Amino acid sequence: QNAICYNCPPEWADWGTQLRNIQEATGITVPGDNKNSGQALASLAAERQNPVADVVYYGVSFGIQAAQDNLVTDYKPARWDEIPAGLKDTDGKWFAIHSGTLGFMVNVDALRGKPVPQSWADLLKPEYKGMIGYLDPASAFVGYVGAVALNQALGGSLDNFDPAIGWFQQVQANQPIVPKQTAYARVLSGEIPILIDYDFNAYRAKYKDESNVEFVIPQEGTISIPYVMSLVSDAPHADNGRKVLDFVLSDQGQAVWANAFLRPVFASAISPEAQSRFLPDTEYARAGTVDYGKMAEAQRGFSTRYSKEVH
Amino acid sequence: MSLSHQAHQTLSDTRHIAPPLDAPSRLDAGLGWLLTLAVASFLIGPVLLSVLAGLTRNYFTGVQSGLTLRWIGEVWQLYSDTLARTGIVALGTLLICLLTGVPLAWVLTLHPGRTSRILEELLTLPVAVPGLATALALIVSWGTLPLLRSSTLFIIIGHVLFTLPFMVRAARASMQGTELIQLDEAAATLGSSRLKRFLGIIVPNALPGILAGSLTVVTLSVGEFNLTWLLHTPLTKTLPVGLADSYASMRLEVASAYTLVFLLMLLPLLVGLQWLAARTPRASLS
Amino acid sequence: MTRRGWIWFALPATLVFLAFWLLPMIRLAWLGQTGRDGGSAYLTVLSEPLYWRSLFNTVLLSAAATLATLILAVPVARFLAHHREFRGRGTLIALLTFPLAFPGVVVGFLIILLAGRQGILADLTERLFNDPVVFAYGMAGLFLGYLYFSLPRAISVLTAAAEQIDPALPAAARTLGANAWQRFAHIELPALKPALIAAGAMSFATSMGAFGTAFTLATQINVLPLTIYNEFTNYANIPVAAALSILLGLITWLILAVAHHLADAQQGAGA
Amino acid sequence: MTTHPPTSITLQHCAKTWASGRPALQPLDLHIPAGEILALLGPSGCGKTTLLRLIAGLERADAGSRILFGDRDVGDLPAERRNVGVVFQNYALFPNLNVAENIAYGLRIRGVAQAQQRQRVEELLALIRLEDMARRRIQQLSGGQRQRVALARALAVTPSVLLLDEPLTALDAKLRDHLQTELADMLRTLGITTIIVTHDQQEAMILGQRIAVMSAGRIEQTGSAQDLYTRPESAFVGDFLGQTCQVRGILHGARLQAGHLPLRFRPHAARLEPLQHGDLAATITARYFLGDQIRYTLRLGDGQSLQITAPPDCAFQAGEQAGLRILQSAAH
Amino acid sequence: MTTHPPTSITLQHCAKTWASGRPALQPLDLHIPAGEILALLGPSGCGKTTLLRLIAGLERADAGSRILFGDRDVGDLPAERRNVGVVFQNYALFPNLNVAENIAYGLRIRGVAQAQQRQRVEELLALIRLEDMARRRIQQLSGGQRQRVALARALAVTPSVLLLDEPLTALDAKLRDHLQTELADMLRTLGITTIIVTHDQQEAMILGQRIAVMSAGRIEQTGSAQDLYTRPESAFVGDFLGQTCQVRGILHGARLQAGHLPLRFRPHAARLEPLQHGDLAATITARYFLGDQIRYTLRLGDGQSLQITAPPDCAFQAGEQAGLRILQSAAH
Ligand SMILES: Nc1ncnc2c1ncn2[C@@H]1O[C@H](COP(=O)(O)OP(=O)(O)OP(=O)(O)O)[C@@H](O)[C@H]1O
Ligand SMILES: Nc1ncnc2c1ncn2[C@@H]1O[C@H](COP(=O)(O)OP(=O)(O)OP(=O)(O)O)[C@@H](O)[C@H]1O
Ligand SMILES: [Mg+2]
Ligand SMILES: [Mg+2]
Repeated sequence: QNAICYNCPPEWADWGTQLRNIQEATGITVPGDNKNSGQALASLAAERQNPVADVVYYGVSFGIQAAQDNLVTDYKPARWDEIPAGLKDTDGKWFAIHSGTLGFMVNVDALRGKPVPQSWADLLKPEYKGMIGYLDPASAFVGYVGAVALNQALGGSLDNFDPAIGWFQQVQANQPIVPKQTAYARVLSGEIPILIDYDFNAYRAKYKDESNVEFVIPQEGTISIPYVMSLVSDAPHADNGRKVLDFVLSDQGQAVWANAFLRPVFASAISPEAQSRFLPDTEYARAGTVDYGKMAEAQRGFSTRYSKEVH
Repeated sequence: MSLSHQAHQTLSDTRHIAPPLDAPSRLDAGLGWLLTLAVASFLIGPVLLSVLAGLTRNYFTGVQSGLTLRWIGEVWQLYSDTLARTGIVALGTLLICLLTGVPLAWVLTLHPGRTSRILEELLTLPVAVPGLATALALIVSWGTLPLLRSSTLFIIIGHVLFTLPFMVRAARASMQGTELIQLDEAAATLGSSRLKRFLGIIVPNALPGILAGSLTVVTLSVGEFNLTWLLHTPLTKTLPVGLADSYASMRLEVASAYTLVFLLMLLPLLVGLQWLAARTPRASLS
Repeated sequence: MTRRGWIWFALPATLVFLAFWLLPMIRLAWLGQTGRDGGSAYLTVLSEPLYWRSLFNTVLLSAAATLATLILAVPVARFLAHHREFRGRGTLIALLTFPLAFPGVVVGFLIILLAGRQGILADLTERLFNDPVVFAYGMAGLFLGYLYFSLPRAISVLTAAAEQIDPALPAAARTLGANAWQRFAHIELPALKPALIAAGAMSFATSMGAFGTAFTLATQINVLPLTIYNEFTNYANIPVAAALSILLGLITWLILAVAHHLADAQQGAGA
Repeated sequence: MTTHPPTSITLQHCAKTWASGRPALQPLDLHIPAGEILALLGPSGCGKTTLLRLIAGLERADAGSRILFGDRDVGDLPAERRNVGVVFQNYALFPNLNVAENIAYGLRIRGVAQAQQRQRVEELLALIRLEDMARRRIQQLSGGQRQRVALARALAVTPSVLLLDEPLTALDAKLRDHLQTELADMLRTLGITTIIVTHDQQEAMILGQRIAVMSAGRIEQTGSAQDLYTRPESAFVGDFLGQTCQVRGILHGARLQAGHLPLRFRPHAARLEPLQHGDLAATITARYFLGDQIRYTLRLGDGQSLQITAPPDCAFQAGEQAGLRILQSAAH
Repeated sequence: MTTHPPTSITLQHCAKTWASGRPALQPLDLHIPAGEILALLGPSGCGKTTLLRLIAGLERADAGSRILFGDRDVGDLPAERRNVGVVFQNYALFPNLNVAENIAYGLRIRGVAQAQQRQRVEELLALIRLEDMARRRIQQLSGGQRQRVALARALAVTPSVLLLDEPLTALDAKLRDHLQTELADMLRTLGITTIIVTHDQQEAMILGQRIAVMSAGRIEQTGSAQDLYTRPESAFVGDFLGQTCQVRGILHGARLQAGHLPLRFRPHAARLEPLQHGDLAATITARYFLGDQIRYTLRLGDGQSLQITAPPDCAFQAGEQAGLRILQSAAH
């Protein structure tokens, strides 16, 4: 009994526990998969004739893209109606399962006494030279989210990426490390003291891995991003896939996300204990949303521009 | 030729015998020695670091945090399936390489003409051309076949393309020259059929090369990443793919421990290759 | 007459190669012809400075790494060839060739351990100068990585070649009055030339295609393999990925062909 | 020892052209009576090995050629079905098999019973006097021992024809000298129709009952050693079978007179006499003592230079004048 | 051609021990007068090359050894400062340089002006008669041509001593025969003190004005070819310089009588006579006609077997009985 999920990395968002729960509850084995959202989408496109995957997990804009390209098919799981509008495709080609907020994940020890940066502007200070990392905005989805968040915060819009591009050009002076894939472990090891990343990663480092890691929501603001799942068109094990999708939306499934410091799509799943570990809501007030459909459309243009103008 | 072998027993020489006058000068030997050591430490230093990191409780704090096998245990738990799969892929690759490569090597030896040169040149293209391109080509043309794409065989095919030239070259090295051809002819005049000659005379006498080729094939397959990274599916992860995963998402210690496991897997292969390399000149046909 | 009938033995390998490499490659080349927006992806690739820069980086880096590899490998090979019997020689050679089989990802990881932020080098310089030296993630790190996987192969090829040099040649030069440097420059180096070309070609080709190392080092420089990977995985832009792959393959193959031609010319003079 | 009754070999209009179009053998006819030992002698590259390979079936002759063993046309049979015994120049012994296994190989292939194989191998080991080396690896044999094992392997299958390609060339001079007569004895005892290829005239003379001299893909002359040496039909044969000297002169009875005809003779067919006794006056420019003979370099009155040999007791020294006398001219 | 006045070579108590402790040369003394050509003859592995390398400065002699060129002690000079010309066994021509560049190499190293280099190379090319091959690559030369280029390269720097290590061994028999006398002539014209290493007795006899026979790191005997052949001081020297036969018998004056002493003689020092004229009755078991001689295998009455040679006109056939007469015994 298998189901293949693209981009369900055991080390990200605690998919490891989730996959284990799925196995226990449904008997379906889902192997972990370390793609990122973009890779998952690309693989679906490459395998259109002969899909390998049954379900896929990715950032919302990839879901929109996949739906447009007909790589995924509609499925409305049991609790479909409870999902807030705007966090699901009307046909059911994608729907959110949880979301995360972008900010700074800071390994305080690795700062070697320097203050914890509080704003996008702080990161441009020379004292953080060699300490900043962000995922490649031109290729990794998290990187793109960072760019959008920063752009919004600095007064840009999805039609105008000038502020973000300007910031990236300036930050080059600080010689950032730009990995192509998750770099969670590198923050922990201190290799990247400051990483632009999601809150849940930072909390995981802080509470699960017990490192001296802080999460910072920058003063200028940021955005939250829903992560969504879809059933792949012509999935080889479509039935198993549906069961998996049902499960991640179940109370049991949603609780896993909350315990992994993500905001589950059903807020009721958050236990008070889990809630206490998040930054206070006043901080989260600075996290906005954007038009995810438009964000998806703008990605390619931004990537091209970034590749051309930032080095 | 006896003019020649000016070996230099000088290093271990304690007897009072003058060094040969045509020995390389002290300076030459000294500099060479230093540089060789420097290069060796560049190559081996990081390996040692990695081994150490894989056994250290907390590499960030250093060795004083104590040594542990915990990380290796964790690797075993998380990635033991990749170890087994890597073994299967390597053996499958080897089998196909043996069945196709050795006969081909023999034909190329017999017909050392233009066509053979072109064929051999073509065959080495998957090595010369970056693995990504080969993998892409495989995916776009054979990836559409149901079952094949998600099976281990798909990865084996990729590995065969990449390792076959090495098998052919190594086997040919043992067949080179006219000696084996003459053995074949001798066997023919004694009444032996083609298949019997191939199995009874050619293969046994090309064995050193075939062995060396086999070890090379297995070694390359075990370490292959460029192709595998694109060819694998979540169900067909091999060791290097797992390594890349762990480098990205695991603690440094776990990644190091995983590397350590990989090195342990490679070690017997490399030792075998060394041993063969040292032996082959003597094992060559007389 | 005895040879003709063997031809069938070549069939399995030839079929495997045709079916799984040549035809797919042709297919891939054809895909590059059918761009996303209707136009040929080859045109897109050729008209886009981004790709040119990526190509330029790749070639430059590979060439530099190759050159450095040869410069380091020659003295090592000479040393090993001149000293055939000393205790620990086998171990030394094993150490020098052990990394031969490391995949690019491992090499990348090792370079991070060496020159990354947590690397031994950073640690040392931090302690000594209070200013950690870190260069794993840039051009320098990639260069080091390429050097790392090229050296073992170059050393084994060159050592074999150096051992092949007839010791009577330098001895003859000696009786004619040549000093150590003259013997090296006039006799040894020319004798090593074919091996230098072969080792250089090998190092260059591997560097051109090296994906794992760059992937792990997460470097900011775009080398062509990474560009291809990005096109394929992040944008699912298969035509451009195909076109770039074909381009990279062609260039690598071309440079190798030139090198082989040079080596053959050398050999030809020798035959 | 079981042997077949010997077969004659007949080549009719036998030719070979390489794929490149270059001819290796001109159409040639050759008949070797059953049981004869023929030595094929010729310079390197003249096509000796090629001819042998045609007979063995390792190479296919041009269309129109006929190769008969007795009166059976074998031209279309591949090597594995001709039943020829071949001893290759470098012996081509199988290094993965030991001495006994090498000898038994042909029998094994033919599915001969184990016991019979063993018996036959023992017979052959006795013949080549290597009884106690049955289990030796090939690499542990000396050159001469290998040569004999190769012969035994070829004989094991009781071939109708035995072909030897330069069987002694791979050995060093002293050993070669010794084995020549030994091999000659053994072959004469066996009585199989045999062809021995060689480029060494002494070897041909010792081993061959008859000699065929080849040159550039052609058979120049066939006959006994003495025939060929004393009555060569061409300058090529004469030169190839031994040194020849040449002076311009005419032989009148036993006396030489200065003249313009080139006169050819063997170096030992000349004699140095005191000046007044010789036919031609010669200055000795060099004298090399070689043990069993002395080699003289002479300059004749008209400036011609030549080398002759004399018995080791010849006392003429370099710088002296002597009379040259030619005892017998080579008839060509 | 510029040449230095020749230098004598003197070895005093010259020995060589390998690092392993194995002796290569026992302490030996040898004097080669200025201008002499000495042939160093001995079986493989006896230390000939080692001795040559000591003199060339490529190997260092054991402490206490002295090597003098004239009266200058060169023992501590490295090869590049001894000014010796060496022709290596396989010539060791530089494959990356053409013929002219090879010959000029020593001059180039010495910084001789281009024009002078060119002139000297031309002189030498003329000497070795390869004027039109100056631009050829080494790989395009035949063995004999290579040998001459190697000689020219060694001569270019006007060495005080010329050392040749088996200069003809790499060539095939016919060519070797031809070049032996040519090289001998050339060396005698040059007048340089020369040592030629060889393991071929004919080569030593033709090339050397004097021969030193070596065995196992020792010089056994030194003398002219005729001396060594006819008056060997040891069985080794006698055997090494030519075939010997042995019968049990005693020579009384010129007559042989059956006896128990082993009597040794050269194969050509025996003669076959009609049975009643010979000293010992012999059965001819085989007769091989070899052109300039006939080889007979004989069996004597007591079962001894031996091979002798006879002139080509000897008429005894295999199977016949003859009388064996020994003309002269080898005196050892
Ligand atoms: N397979 C081949 N294809 C083309 N030419 C060949 C082939 N084999 C031999 N030759 C050429 O044919 C000629 C005759 O070759 P062959 O081997 O019969 O000579 P040979 O008399 O045996 O000489 P050797 O004494 O050197 O062995 C030579 O010029 C050789 O180069
Ligand atoms: N560098 C060396 N170290 C140790 N032993 C050596 C060395 N070179 C030669 N020998 C040994 O010393 C002995 C004499 O060698 P040498 O080369 O002088 O012999 P040779 O008379 O020239 O023989 P050949 O005729 O085979 O060339 C041989 O037994 C040889 O194996
Ligand atoms: Mg031949
Ligand atoms: Mg020698």
